[in-house]
Amino acid sequence: MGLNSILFYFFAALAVGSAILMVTRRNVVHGAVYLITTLLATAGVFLLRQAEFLFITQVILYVGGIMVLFVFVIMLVNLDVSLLQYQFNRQRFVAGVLALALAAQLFIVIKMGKTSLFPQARVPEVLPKNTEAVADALFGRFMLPFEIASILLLVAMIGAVVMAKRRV
Amino acid sequence: MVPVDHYLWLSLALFTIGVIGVLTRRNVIIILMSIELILNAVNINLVAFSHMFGNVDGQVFAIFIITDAAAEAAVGLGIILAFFRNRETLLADEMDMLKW
Amino acid sequence: MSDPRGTEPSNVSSTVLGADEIILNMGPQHPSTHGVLRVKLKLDGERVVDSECIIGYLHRGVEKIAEHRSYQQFAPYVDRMDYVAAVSNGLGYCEAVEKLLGTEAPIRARVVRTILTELQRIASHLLWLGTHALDIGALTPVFYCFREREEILKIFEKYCGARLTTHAFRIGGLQYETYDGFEQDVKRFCEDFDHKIDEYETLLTENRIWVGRTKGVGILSAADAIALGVTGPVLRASGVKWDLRKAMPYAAYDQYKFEIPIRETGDTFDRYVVRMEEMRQSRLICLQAAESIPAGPIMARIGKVLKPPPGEVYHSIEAPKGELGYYIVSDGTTQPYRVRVRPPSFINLQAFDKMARGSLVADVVAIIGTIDIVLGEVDR
Amino acid sequence: MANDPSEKDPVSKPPASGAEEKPIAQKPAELSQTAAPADPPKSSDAPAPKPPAPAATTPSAPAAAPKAPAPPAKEAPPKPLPLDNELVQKLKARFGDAIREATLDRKQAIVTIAADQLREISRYCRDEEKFDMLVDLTAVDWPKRERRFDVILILYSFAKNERVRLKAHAGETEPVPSVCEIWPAANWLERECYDMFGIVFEGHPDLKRILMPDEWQGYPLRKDYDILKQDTDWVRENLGIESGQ
Amino acid sequence: MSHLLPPSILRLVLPVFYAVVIVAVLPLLAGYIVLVERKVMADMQARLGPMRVGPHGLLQPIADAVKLLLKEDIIPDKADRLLFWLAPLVSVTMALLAYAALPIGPAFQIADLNIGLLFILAVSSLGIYGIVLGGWASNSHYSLLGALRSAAQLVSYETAAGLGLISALLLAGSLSMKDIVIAQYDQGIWFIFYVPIGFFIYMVGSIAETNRAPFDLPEAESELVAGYMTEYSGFRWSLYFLAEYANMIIVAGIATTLFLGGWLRPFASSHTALPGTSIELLDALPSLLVLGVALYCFYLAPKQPVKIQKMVMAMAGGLCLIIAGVLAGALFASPAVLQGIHGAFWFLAKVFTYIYFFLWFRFTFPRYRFDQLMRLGWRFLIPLALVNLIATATALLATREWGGSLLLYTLLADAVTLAVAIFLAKNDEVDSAVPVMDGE
Repeated sequence: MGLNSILFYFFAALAVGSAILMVTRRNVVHGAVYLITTLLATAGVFLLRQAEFLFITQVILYVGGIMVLFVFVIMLVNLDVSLLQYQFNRQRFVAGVLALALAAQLFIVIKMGKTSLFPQARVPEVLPKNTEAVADALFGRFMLPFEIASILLLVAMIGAVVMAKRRV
Repeated sequence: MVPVDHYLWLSLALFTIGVIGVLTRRNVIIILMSIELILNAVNINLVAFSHMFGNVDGQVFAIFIITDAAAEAAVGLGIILAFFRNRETLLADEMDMLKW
Repeated sequence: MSDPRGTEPSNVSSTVLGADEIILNMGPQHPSTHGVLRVKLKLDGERVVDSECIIGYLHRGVEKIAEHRSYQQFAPYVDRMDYVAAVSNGLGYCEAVEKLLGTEAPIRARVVRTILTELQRIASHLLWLGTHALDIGALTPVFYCFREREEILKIFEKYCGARLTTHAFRIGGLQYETYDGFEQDVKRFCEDFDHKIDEYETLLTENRIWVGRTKGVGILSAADAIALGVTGPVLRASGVKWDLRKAMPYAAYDQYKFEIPIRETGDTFDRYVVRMEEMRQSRLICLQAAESIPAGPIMARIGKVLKPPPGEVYHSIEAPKGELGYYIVSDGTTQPYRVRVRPPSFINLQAFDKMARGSLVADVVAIIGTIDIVLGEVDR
Repeated sequence: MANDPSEKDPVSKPPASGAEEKPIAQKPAELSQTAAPADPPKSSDAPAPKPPAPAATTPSAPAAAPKAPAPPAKEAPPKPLPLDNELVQKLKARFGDAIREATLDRKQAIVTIAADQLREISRYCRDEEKFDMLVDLTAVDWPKRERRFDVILILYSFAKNERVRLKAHAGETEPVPSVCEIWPAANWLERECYDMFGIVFEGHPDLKRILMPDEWQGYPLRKDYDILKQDTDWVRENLGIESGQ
Repeated sequence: MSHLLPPSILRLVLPVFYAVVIVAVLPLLAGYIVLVERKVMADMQARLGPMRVGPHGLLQPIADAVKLLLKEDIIPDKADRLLFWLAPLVSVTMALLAYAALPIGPAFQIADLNIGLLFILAVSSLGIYGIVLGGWASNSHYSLLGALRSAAQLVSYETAAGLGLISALLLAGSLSMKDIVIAQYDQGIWFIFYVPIGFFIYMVGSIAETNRAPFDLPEAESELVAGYMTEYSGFRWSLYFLAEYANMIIVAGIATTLFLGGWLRPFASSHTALPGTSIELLDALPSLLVLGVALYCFYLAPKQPVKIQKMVMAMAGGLCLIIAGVLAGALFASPAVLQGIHGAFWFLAKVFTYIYFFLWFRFTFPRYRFDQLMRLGWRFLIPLALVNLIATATALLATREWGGSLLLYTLLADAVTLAVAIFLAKNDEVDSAVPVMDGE
């Protein structure tokens, strides 16, 4: 087991562990901290797969941007009472069973498809320089989706402002 | 070398945890965060396959997903703020009216 | 008064946006409440919805003490009220008792009193300027201001041996004759001081950030100012041309030429400009007075034991902070029957709520600074 | 007698007699006239300030032409004199018996009024007589009197450059009408009065202690307030010892 | 060193060595920056500053550090203990982690990542969690308000600063910190001359990002006591402090690398050797400078009042002498060694010059108010950065298409950007005349 594998399993364990903690914590701020840990661990996984640009995007945008927004809002709306209320809703058992059923399905699919479904593609040992490659793809073949995504962001921004503004 | 399916198992685990979070928690913010978790699980898949196939299309899609997550978070949190201001609660099962 | 931090007992974030409001306690231990003022702010985000000043942390019962001291014995106590303008306090008290006695200090004493009081006004304004700028985040002016204030305090020290709580005047005149070179010291200071004010102004007046932080902040209209009894530079910045030195001259003010600076808007910037200009005017008064101090005795003929005839008197002077009045009731004995101090800081502070409502937390600091309060005087 | 000025003065000798002092002080001629430089105003040597343009007052009544009260040129010894100027006449005409007495003490006008009419008279003074600023509001305790408190309002008129003092007698238990709505400045001043004397102002929006702690017992500026007893009570209750002295 | 150890091991050992050096030296460096700050402040305010501990207060930082470590560590009663404990660590860790990609010299770099710049930005943007979580965990209104302000401020100004950086990135064509410096060497010009407005934007943004005056609202002592640090004391507080100064060095390092030529000396591309030797004139400059400082120290040493102060002053002089010796010795060593040692000198010199501006601003300007800060960020800096970016890109394109001097085109671009800046500032003046009542 090389360094790469050790790191992968470390990150994987970290991600899953803190994800579990995240959905079970009573205190939302703690939940957010665990989610941040998960996201950082995932970023580590990206790095292991030589997706450096994605790693950075994950850290800057997800952790440094979106999660800051989350923490910000949590601080604004954190309620003491919410700590005393039931944290899980009434359909929690049914929901849990359903979720696990879904997981089992996926499990079987991956198990079955492990040999047949995925073509054992060759892994080129040296990938092209990642940032350039992503840029070429993003501003070349994926130009249209890129622009659409930017419009989506614009719409979301306006929507968020309208929603959060006290008196429109 | 870590086989590809291990990435899938990781992704599956995160996805399931996310789904459980969305379905069982009452706090809207936790639900929103669970959705982020689900999106993240998808990203792991995309990156794993991107690496396997040796091109960056998967990563580009992952970037789109992050963009989407940002948009979703902004609007979602905006709604939460607006809702909280009016009802002073964060519980999803009390969000039961269509307008106020 | 038990809880110095004064945060509400519940968790901090309990009602952050829920009720749209949080309660923030500033003081009594806070860097910019200038002593032990405690302000309870109700905030909506960072905007002030409501405010309440809680005072009395420095209450020493000065008015009660006065009833158990002879007229002369009480004089040093008044220095401890507005301790950054002790000379002005002393002037007001001495003149009030003199009026109660039906006498007056000799002209030489009055001129020296005028000089010292005007120097004290400059010193008080300098201290205000330094701390006010510090509150708004300009770290440097405070040291320049203290440098010049030091010169004034040196003059006080040479004159009467004390720097802060000087007890410079006595009922009936002065205790000490001026020292040799007093006029020269005053003149030298005044001549240097002119371009020192320019120095402060280059740091602040044209500074975009300073103007942005002070213009339009804490506006007090003239009508509000009068209704709230506000006096001094705060009133004049609101556009009311009223100064006791002109309206009801005391000491030797009617001999000298000076202007009463006023501004129109009544915001923090205007109060800044008014005080800066007042320093220049005070400098002019000092120059004129030091030019020709009349010769003569420095003490009026009053007995060693003061027994004012029964009756009452109200006398007020223009202290650096506003109208400082003494209402003294005599019952014919050696001790005042009642001494009431009209403290300008106390009454001006009442206008705080009016100015602060609707402003931001950062403005609250600017507004507290701009009223120029001294808690020793507010609480007495 | 450490503070006695003539005792310790090392430099200047106090003048031998009062007769000697006067001529020297005379030197600037106009100055000796301003012996009592404050009120009432002498428009000759002190330029009267312009009335504030946007004053808070309602339009002036035509009858209230500003005119200085006749100052009797009386020298020492200062003694309260009866006062009968235009303001007092107008007040008497309007409020009759509510104006109990008008005196001039050290050239300062004092009008003693009935406490229950305080608010009406105040409003009249502000609106009709242009006394637009409440300079001070305080009280004096005369425990031997039947109605022990003097509530004192010092008013100032920018237009006339003149002060007047309203004085109302109040008993220990009877409330005094609040003038908060006439002069917002009275808010804290009345609170202080309540805090120090225990005078209740009726109609005050938030009458509570201001300088003393909320749980304080007694009213410090009353003449019968015993600080020693207060102190002993406090230490007995809070520290469990007999005396703090 | 290269001949002592095989290169494969060296590749592992050297970064570890550098990391240890940075972690060990940084707190000391931060302490001395504080001393310099106090001395500069004292100078501007007509006073002396620390004079007691050591000659001219030279040992003050050590005394301060000892004091901080000995102070009582207070955790408020209702604080969230876990996060209260974690938050300063997050801050300081992220600040230190960013040093991994900072090229202090051509060889003195822990890791030359090909996304180096992004890495530094990403990691230092995580430092905000230390502030936000610490402010929240303290359970105090002042802390919470400080944390909220900090979050909003950082997110806003990071955008502006990032856009400012991109204008330089366009010219460099790489994200690797090392390559950026080499690009400046190759083009024979520091990028500040191509994109001065980009530099200005980054400077303002970086002051705001490090919470320094006039943008120090999250810790505005006259309003929020100490902002997010209000409830902290002793060691934890000093961690925040260390993080703040470490961040200052980081942003100064980024600015140095991108705009000021990194470790390159002035006129790095021109080589004029002294006659008869291979020593270049400009290379001799650092050792002469430090020698001057050393002599000054020796000159001052006998004037110190106390014997121990004389000794410390003489020791400081000796230290400078040693440094001067090393710098001079490098002149006669191989070019790689010369570059390495002098590179570190020039890099640090530029970093400290940049930091000096921070100090200067701090003692000159009053503090912005929060709405003014936001307005400046969103309505002045970000539009200006966008215009600057487009103008620079156009200039670059023009050079590529039509040929000619890039400097000429960028000058044109700068003129355009400047016009826009003036327009924006004028516009802002008109708006700010009306007191803004946001949220209503």
